[in-house]
Amino acid sequence: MYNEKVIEYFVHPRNAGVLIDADGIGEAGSPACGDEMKVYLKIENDVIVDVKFQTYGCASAIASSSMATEMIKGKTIQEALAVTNKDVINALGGLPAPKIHCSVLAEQTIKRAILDYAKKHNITIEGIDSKILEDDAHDHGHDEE
Amino acid sequence: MYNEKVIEYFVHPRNAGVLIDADGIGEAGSPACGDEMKVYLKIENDVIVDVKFQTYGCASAIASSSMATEMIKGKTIQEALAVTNKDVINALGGLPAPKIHCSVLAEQTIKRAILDYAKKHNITIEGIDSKILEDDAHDHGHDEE
Amino acid sequence: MEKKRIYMDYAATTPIKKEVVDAMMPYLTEHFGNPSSVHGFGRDVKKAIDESRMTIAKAINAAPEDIFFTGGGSESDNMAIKGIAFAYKDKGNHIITSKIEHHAVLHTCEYLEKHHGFEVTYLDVDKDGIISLDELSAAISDKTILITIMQANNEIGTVQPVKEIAELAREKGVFFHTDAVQALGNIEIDVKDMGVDLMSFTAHKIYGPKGIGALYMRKGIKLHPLIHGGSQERKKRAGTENVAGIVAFAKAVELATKDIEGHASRQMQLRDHLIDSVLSRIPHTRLNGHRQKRLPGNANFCFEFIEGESILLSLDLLGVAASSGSACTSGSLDPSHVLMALGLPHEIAHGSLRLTIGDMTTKEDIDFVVDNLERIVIRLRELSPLYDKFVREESQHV
Amino acid sequence: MEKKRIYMDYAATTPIKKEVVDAMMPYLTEHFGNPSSVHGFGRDVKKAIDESRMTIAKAINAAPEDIFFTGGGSESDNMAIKGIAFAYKDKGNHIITSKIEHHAVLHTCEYLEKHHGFEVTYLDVDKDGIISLDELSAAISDKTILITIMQANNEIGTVQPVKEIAELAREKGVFFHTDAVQALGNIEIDVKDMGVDLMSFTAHKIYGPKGIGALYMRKGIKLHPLIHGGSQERKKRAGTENVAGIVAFAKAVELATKDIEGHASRQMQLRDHLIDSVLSRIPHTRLNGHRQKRLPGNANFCFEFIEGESILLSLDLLGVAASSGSACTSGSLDPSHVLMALGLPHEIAHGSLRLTIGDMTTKEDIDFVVDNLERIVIRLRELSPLYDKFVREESQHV
Ligand SMILES: Cc1ncc(COP(=O)(O)O)c(C=O)c1O
Ligand SMILES: Cc1ncc(COP(=O)(O)O)c(C=O)c1O
Repeated sequence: MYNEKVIEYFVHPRNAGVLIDADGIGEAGSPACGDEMKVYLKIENDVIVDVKFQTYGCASAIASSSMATEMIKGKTIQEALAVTNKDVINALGGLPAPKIHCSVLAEQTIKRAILDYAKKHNITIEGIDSKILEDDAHDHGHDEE
Repeated sequence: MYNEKVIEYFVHPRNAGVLIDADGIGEAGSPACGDEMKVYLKIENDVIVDVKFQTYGCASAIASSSMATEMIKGKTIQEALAVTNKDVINALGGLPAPKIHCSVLAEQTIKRAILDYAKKHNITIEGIDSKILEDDAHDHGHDEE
Repeated sequence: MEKKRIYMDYAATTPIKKEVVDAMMPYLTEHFGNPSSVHGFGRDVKKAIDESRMTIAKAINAAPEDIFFTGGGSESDNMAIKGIAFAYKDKGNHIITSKIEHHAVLHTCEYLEKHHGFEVTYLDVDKDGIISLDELSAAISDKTILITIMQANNEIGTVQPVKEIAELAREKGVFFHTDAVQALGNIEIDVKDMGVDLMSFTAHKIYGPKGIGALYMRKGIKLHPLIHGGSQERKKRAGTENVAGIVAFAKAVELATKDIEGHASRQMQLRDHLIDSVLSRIPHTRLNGHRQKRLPGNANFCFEFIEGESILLSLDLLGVAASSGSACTSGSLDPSHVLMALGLPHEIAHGSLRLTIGDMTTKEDIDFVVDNLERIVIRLRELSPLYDKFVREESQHV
Repeated sequence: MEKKRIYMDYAATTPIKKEVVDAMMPYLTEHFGNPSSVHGFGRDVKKAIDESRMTIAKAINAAPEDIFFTGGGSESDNMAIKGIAFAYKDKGNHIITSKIEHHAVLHTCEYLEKHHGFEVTYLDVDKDGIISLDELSAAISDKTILITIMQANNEIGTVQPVKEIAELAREKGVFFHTDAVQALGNIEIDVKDMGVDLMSFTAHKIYGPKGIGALYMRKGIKLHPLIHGGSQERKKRAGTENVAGIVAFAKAVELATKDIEGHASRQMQLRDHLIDSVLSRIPHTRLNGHRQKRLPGNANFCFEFIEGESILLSLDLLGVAASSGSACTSGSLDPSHVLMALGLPHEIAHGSLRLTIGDMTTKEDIDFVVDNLERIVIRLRELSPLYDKFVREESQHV
């Protein structure tokens, strides 16, 4: 079902935890949908110097958020914004089809955290696709009969 | 499917053949239905001194006619008329349910042969159930869907 | 890390017992004939089918000719429900079922509703997953032709009052079908005493192979076959018989029903040990389903603040097989319809874990699982923003 | 009397090859998980199913996702015909089939006609059992949604022009299903080249086990499932998969399709020897079905003046397994619908005998059977009043 990399990031997640003095916090998903993520950013001079995450969800949600936070750590905000869910999937060596939304959720949570930072610091940031921030990573479509 | 007695009478039928100088001949069944029997009687002083049969049909048809002829050989006409298809079945040690009609056919053929003898010799014989002589041993009912 | 192979998913399927494999082997090798053939190769296997039918009939106090072999529990459910629906639609177009049925029942009812003009009542269940006889009684109308309510639930193990349902159905002149797939071997089944009209079974839940099942159908019921064709199974289910499967099924039934009480009490002891350990050692945990009226081998928990699949995978990495009603395991988003029918909020239902015990389970297995489960739940809660929030709110109250 | 065991009823069912049993054994023992389970026990067997699906798909040039496993050929036929009928009834209610189909097709069509408002055209066949493309073409109307005509007949072995039928169906926008149960392994099957939409298969005719089959269904067709329930088989066929059966089926397909030409030519040689010997040595005998366009292993005769079951039993007593289209074997009175469709009079049809050859058949077997068959026919004719009458009439003419 999952490849070894996903399992590794699920079993030994990088950046798990909380940043009490976070400059930006993002949240996405909902308990009702079975996954919720929270990302904490510490930003200095446009660079993400520290990042932590908390995830309620399945193994791929945990692995995705762990991988995504690892990918943006030490990056500038612009570099971080360029990280897409596809990049996360690739970095994880692939996700099963029904789990793709976990990577979308990770991207979304990070973008929301950056937006939160921007808002709090009155900064305008180019390149945040507001759609990504609004849409829910889930679509509650139903299976065909 | 068949017991050993039926098989024995199928493999080594008693009284198979034709009587050229028969006093009475009976036929029942039809090729279209898959079984036809013919019985030849030699009768002296009301006693069946010889009997032969020919059968086109399945193993139980052959066994039934063989057994039935054996049961009436040496018997008086009245005794022969008393032999029913149930007697034939019992003598054979039983027949599978879908094969019961073979024994009915055997009884019928014999009765028709006796009737033929009676007609030819202008004798009235009590106790021949005319219904048995008219009905076909088969009912062409169809299976439920 | 010690890697074991501990199977705690007996409700999903069971290993095949050696006696069962041994019984079926001759029918995969020398005894290969078609039971419909009149020659010796065919008569051979016909006899094996007849004997198997008798064994199974005897185990549930049915007549052999009331047992119809099928390709499994789902087919039996479909055969019963569609077969009755189509055959008796002139009598009425209403079917009653419950919200916690297996999908083989539920989706069949939905299909008849959507495409064949039937109306279906889906009965609610109480917080333990048990239907209300009053609600059932009230739901029966002139148009009702069939009640289909499972004997025991596959997820939460809850056992329904089938005998009472059967009585009600008989009074009102309505057919009663029950899915007994999970009940067979765990609960004494006597079709006459229970008074059911149709009952579904499958072999692979009682240490038999997959792809073979049966429908019990009381004499006098004339359903439309699901599979038309040859005259096998008294013209009610066509297709060359799965002879090896049938023989295996009979052997499995024989083994599973020869000491149900002993089996059940041994399972219950293990299960209660499991339930008690989990509930006492892992906080914020609830047991799903009725505490007493449940299958002897079933335990189903919800662990708050975490999601079921991640527990499942954590156990799997240790070699422990379990199951979850969380949506994540099925690729859809809604958690199990059974847990939802209990009235659980989504976020609780997502944290479910089913551990089911079988003939090969030992107390050591359970202790190993509980030890690890405790650690796993702690770890996942540490990762969870929901737990973090809960703890912080708690500490504010203090 | 020498008692042998000579099996000449391969069209009824086949022995399971050792490689096939070996392939399935692990899935009856250690690999017992439920393929729907996410844990290791389940992933194991899921993989085996995926691989089996690929093997079968490759053998008939289909995509793996177009293969749906079923409980056998009858279920596949029912699934295809009822599934299309119910799903497309808004488009039309007319189905075309032939008079010589297997009962799994014929009785399904009759059922839809009788109970679900469908109209069915049953095409005639010529004296060799082949349908007319012109008659088929003429039968297609605006209301026609499905043509179901078998690729090869199980009784007389006749092969239909499926490619031409498929072309016609495509032109007219009608679905085409073909029952290829008897064709698989005997005739090269390439679903793309043939252009069929749906195709039925079963394992037990190609040295696999009973109770497992498949339906090929081209992408884009949305039939109503026959068995609703879980999401197995892409939601088209619910029920826990018969894993061991599936693996065995794949192995059987692999073996049966790796050298179809060689297999067929070997069978044909034996079959022709059988046909030639019987026709030359036993007078008043006819071959049923087309002399060339027939399955490589099929021979079907009518022996005048005698009845089929008595021939069958006589052979059985020698240890030879054969089959007959005589009514007597089935408990009904009408002989086989296939023989009747050829235009044979009842009394001729009652004298039919089918001998089918398979991978284990030798020339010695055939010679033994023909020698004895000759003797048996002579003996039964000596008992027959019909033969007696014929001989006496003949002698009068001389
Ligand atoms: C042509 C044909 N179709 C369908 C079937 C039915 O297959 P099964 O017995 O696997 O249901 C058979 C054989 O029994 C057959 O010969
Ligand atoms: C209650 C219940 N009904 C029906 C089924 C379906 O049985 P099968 O998988 O044999 O089709 C199952 C298990 O899968 C079950 O637990």
